[in-house]
Amino acid sequence: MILLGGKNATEKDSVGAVVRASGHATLLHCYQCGKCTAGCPLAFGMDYNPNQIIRLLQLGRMKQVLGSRAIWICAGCWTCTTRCPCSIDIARVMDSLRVIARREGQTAQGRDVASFNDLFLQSVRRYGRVFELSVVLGLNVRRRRLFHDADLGRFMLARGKLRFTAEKIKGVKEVRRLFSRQGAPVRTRKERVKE
Amino acid sequence: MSVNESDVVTTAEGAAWEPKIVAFLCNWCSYAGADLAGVSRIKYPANVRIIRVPCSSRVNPQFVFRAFERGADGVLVAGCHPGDCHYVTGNYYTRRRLTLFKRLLEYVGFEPERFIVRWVSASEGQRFAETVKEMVDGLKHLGPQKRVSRV
Amino acid sequence: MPRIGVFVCWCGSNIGGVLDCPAIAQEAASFPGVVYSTEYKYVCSDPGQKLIVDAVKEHRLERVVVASCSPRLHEETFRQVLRRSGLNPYFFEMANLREHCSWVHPDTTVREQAQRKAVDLVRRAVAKAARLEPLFPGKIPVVRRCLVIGGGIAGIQTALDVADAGLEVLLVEREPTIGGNMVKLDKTFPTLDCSACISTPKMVAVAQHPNIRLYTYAQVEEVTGYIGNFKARIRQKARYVDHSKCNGCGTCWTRCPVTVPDDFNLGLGERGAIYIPFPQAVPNKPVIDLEHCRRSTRGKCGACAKLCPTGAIDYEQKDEFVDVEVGAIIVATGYGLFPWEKVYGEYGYGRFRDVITGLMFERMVNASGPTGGKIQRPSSGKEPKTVVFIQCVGSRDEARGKEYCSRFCCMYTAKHAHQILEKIPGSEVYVFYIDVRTFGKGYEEFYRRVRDEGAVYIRGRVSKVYQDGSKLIVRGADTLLGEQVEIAADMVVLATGAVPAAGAADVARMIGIPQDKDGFFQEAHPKLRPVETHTGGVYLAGTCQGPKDIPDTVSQASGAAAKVCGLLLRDELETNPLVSKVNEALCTGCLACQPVCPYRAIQPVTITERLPGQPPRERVVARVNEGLCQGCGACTVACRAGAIDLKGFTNKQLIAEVDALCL
Amino acid sequence: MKEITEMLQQVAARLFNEGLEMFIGYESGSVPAKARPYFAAVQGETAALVFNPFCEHNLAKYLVRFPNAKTAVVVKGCDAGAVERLVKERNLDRTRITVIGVPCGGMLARERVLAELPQDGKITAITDRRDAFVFQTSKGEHVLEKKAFLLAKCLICTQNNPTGVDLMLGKEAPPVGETGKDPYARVKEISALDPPARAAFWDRLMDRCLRCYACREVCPACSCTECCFEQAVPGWQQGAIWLSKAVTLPDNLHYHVIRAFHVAGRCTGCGECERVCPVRIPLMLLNRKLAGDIDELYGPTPPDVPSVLCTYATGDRDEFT
Amino acid sequence: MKIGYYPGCSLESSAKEYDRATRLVARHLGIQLYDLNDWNCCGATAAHSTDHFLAAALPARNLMIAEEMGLNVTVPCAACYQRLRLAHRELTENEATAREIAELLGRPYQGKVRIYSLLETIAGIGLDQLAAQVVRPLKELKVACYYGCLLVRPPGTGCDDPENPRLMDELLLAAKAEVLDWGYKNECCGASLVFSERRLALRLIRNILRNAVDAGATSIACACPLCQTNLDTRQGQVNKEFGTSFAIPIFYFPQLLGLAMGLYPQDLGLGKHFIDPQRAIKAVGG
Repeated sequence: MILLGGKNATEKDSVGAVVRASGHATLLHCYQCGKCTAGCPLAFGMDYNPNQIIRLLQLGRMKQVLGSRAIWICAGCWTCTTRCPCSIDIARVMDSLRVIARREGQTAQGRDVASFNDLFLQSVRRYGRVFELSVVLGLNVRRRRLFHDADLGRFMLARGKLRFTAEKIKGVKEVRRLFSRQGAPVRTRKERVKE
Repeated sequence: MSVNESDVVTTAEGAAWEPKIVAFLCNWCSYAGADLAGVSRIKYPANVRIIRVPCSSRVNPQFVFRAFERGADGVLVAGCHPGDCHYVTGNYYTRRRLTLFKRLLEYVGFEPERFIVRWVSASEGQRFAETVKEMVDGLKHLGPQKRVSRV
Repeated sequence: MPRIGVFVCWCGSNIGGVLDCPAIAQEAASFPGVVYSTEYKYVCSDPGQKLIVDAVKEHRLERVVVASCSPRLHEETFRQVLRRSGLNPYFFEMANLREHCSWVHPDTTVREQAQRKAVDLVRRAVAKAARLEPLFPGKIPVVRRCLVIGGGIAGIQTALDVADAGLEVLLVEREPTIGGNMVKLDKTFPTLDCSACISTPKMVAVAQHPNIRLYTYAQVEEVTGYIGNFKARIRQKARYVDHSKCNGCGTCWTRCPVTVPDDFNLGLGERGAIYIPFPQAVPNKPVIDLEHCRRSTRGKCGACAKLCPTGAIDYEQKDEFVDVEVGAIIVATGYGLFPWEKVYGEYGYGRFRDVITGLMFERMVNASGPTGGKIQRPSSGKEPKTVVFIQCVGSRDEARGKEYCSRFCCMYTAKHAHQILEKIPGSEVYVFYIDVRTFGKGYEEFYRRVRDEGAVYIRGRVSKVYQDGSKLIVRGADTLLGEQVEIAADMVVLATGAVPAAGAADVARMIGIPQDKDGFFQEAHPKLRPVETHTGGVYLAGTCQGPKDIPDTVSQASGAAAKVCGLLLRDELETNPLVSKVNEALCTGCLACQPVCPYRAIQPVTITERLPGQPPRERVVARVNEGLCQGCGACTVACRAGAIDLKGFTNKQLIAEVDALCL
Repeated sequence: MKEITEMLQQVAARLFNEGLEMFIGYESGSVPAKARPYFAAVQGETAALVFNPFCEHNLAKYLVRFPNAKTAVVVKGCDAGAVERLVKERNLDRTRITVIGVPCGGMLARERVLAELPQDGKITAITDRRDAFVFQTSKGEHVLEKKAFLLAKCLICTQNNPTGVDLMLGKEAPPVGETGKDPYARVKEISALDPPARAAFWDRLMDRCLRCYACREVCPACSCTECCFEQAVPGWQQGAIWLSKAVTLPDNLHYHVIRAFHVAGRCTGCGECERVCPVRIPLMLLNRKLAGDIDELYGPTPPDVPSVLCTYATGDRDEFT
Repeated sequence: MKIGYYPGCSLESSAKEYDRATRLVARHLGIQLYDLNDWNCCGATAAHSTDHFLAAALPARNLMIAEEMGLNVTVPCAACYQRLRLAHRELTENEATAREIAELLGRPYQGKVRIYSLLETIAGIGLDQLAAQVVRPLKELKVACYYGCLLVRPPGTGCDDPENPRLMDELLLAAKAEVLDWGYKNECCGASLVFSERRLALRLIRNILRNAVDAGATSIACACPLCQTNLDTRQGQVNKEFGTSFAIPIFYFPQLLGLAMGLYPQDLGLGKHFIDPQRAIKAVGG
């Protein structure tokens, strides 16, 4: 049961954050035509269809949205954004929702996605470029399934496609500076301790 | 209804007997529907002879009886579907009149297939053709109407 | 027996490719009355037509039969040929050899049958031709005056248009002022211009127009006659105020000691027993509501009479009748609102004061309305913070309401949502809808704008509204999410659908125009004759024909006006000669024919019969008004004696046709 | 019976005093157990008026013959509708007519009565005893059970007390018709036959029609000034010739079917057509068939409508789709 | 033609052959690629899913480098391409973000750099020019050109029509390949999910492969290292998951152009594919 009206509408404010983060005031334009869902390659794996995510946002159902699996399933293919008749950048809304969910620690439904993103960015932060092997292995370690995709690993290795050493760029300090901003997502252990 | 070889009635001259149908069609719907059958080249048996009336409510039951007396084997009256009458209400009267008249004709011994009333709109060329086909089949099955025919 | 000429047309190969046209022509030559018979490639072509003209002259033909295509196609063409040949155009009959024969029986296997059929069809045409009579369209003079029934925006627009064309207009309105529903509205969607600001100038224009005679507080009680020549009786209800003396100073209505709920404001405000409905009323002169007037309820008061500086108050005034003659009638009786209180118990049957209708909201939000434009809960007078709109109340509800869509509710609801969000900061607006229909120019954009402003649209129908303390709990569902929704609201506004105005059935009966299944007046054709009725000279404008918004209403009103101008700017009308006629000698006056006529063309008249050897005797017979008759012939069958016959389709002709076909 | 007769004579006398010009009633026939229409034009002729169970004629149609006279007419329950029908269709000026109602205990089938009564007995008095008529004859008293001696139409009668009359004589009569008797029983039997058998049934009857038009003349619903089947219009303005006057089976059938159709919904059920038919064609079988269908399909017709065929309902049963 | 070259992380490791083929073909066509000095990772999906600022800031540094070098940039990786284009837009449209990045990096971005996909860069020399270089027409090659998501979406940053991209088709037509019209050329392959939600991603891959095969393709051409790796290396897993038997070689389009221009398959890195492209190459006489 969705309760609305008066004090029931408090969640509505946090939706404003999504709207602002998505750089759009157009969420309210959505008239629920469903074209985003119709074209979504991953709708089959979602608990709420993309149009329902927008609908829930219109009704101010932020908790429900952040707790959904759909926002993590979104692969960011931009099909929805491309075709939306109301010019809503749904893909970016999904991005924003992931950002907020991560900030608020609501990543239960998208643990692996969030982990992957963290590992990826940590790698970038450390080296300036991504060190694929460390990201993949890191993910496997976190998920306690060391030999996941091991077949591919072997193949890559055989073709000389995997690097074993990370290449640190010269300007890595500059890159780290980009990460140093207040509220930035990836912290070194040191920084975390400091906080 | 199909016709078996043995059902085919032959006339004195030996030619296969063909039923003769007089059809009263209202100008706005059914006559136009028959025109549409023509425009659409929908084939139907050549047994029907059409008389144009402005409205099915112009059809006096006496015309029907007259046709039978003159040797018609079947009579068809067709008008706009109830509610669609060009003259607003005409076919509602037709419906009452001809419902009673048809029941009366059957009561005095006419077979139901002899007298048919159908609603055929201007867009129902196919329905008109099918109605004629059905009637011809039915009448072939019954044979010639000789009871009140004076010919 | 008249001299008949038969012309068989090949229509190229359309007929000639299937039927043996020369053989048909040859056989036709032997039919009774036929003195000339020929065939030609294309009879409808110029040389073909000339062939007829020449043959008429050469063979002194008196009747012409063309055996070609459908009369629905070329009957008129050939009638003109006869006219050119100097014959009465109705001395013409067609046999339909193309649509009814060659095109449907093209196969060689049935060629012989088709040929026989074609000959039968020509014989039928000849038999009818032999019995044709000359027919002459009648001429009827036209009264250059138009009656407009209803003084809403439709009636106003149509009256102004007709009057501007130089024709006289009588505008009859049953309320004390013209303006109708539109003048009650606050703003109009999607432009948000003030409804009164754009309609009151038109009302004033009506009052001042030299060609318009305005009857307010009046009703048309009787209509007789036919296109070009209607007679109408107008009842001028007693106002108890002599408008010829009243100068509209307003002393009386500001000092009346009585207060009654004000129907113009749908009970949201009050007025006196002597009142004008609203400040810009036209005419701006009061009427007395005698039912509530203290002088009539308690026998003493007379305050208004004492105060009136011009002595205009006349408690003894009586209803008066005005008989008028008009050439055309435009019906613009408008709409009423669906009586939701009688039907929707789940919305409270009108028990909850904070459940109001859209029209009440219009009055409430109107600066000149009872709250001075302040949106407030009727129960407490406080400003509502959460407002729920429920669309399709009465509309799109086959079970208890109306099957149809009322068309304008989506948009007025969007407008209301906008007004709430604009006037009440921090307010929440929820709109329950089934579909949102924004068909007009700028409408979708407006709808989008309202959503941008924060109106939350919820797809689903509200199932129940109930009072919970000071709140109204609205229980609905979001069908897009598949979840139930419950809203604690301060006010609920129902988008009640449109129904025909009260009394529409009486108007229909009085004028003799049919109503559709929902009681709206039936247009002659839904696409191609939307402002005409089946009765000649009677036209429709506005919502009396079906729900529509203001732009559509005004367009239709102008359309009806154009039709009336086209009719009345002629000197006389030509009547269709294919009409019924009564043989008074045979008519017994049973009048079985009268009720079956959809056009009320048959009326009883008393004639004096002078039979040889008997004293003159008065008796009643039926008479057909040729101006009204449309020639359906339903009456001819109702007449057992055969006294009433249809010209062009006479009993004699039809019997001859039956006989000829069966030969 | 005697008191009604006396009342009739008194009323007639009074009416003549009040300016009546014609009184249509019954007198005794020239043979036993028979009555016949009686036209009293002056005061002195009223003594011949009678009423007894042989007054089966419906006198209403005679009114049409006196369009300009102040006329009184005697009606039984089954005749009253005829006056109403004629007035409704403007054949009569109701203001000139005084309708005098008599209570009816049923009419007797003359042949059966004669067979029951002694050959040479003269009927001196008839008394209605609800279930039977008691005949006093010169040879004694005879009780004739109504169930056995009434006319068939009286056995299915539902209205033996006239309505809409100006003057009602005597007490209201108790019901005559047998309860539970289906008026359409015979119609249903015929309908149950197959078409050829039905055709044979009717052909046998219609074949003997003489086209004497008695059925039409007596019928209160057949009120056309000129019947469509007999229009005598000069040649040059001749309208339609609907039907040949030849007495052939097709023409006879045409005549009777169309006549039945013309009176459909207007037939008052008086049964006079059948009574006057010289060749005993059971014409009421046609009228009753239509009455049954009308009842089944359309129910009662509103009183302000001329007939069932002059109105419609959009929801009428549609057997033609 | 001189142009800055931003290979991106993948082309350094898992998509080495793409890098090699690109450089060879560019040289052959007279396009001089200048690697951006000390470029960094664009942040890819991880950045924009995690922090909007980083998503703009990481590519910004690369754009500044290009601007300093006075070059426009060509990007072979679709993901990098989209990130760079979006960052460019963010930096030129959102003043606050631009200022913040400039402060952190100590220099501003002027917005002079134009970012091109490799497709655009190669097409930029002219299809006639390209056709003139073809010595070994790819006549027998039935190829489905696969664009995926990020090259063409969102509209405004894409390099071609988002619903019916044609650039790669045109290039391969110039190389006389038989280019097929098919429905999945712009569908998502799920690369960003393949590590975290593999089963979902495999289904997307299966759909694309099936549609290509149904259209009659014997090979697929890509312009993205993520797409290629995903479609190529995951075929085994797809077959296992869905009981299919796909074995369709997935080329980088410069590999095919290189073949057509007579370059050695080995040099083009054709030996590094999971699905052996031998049959397809033989068919074109390579």
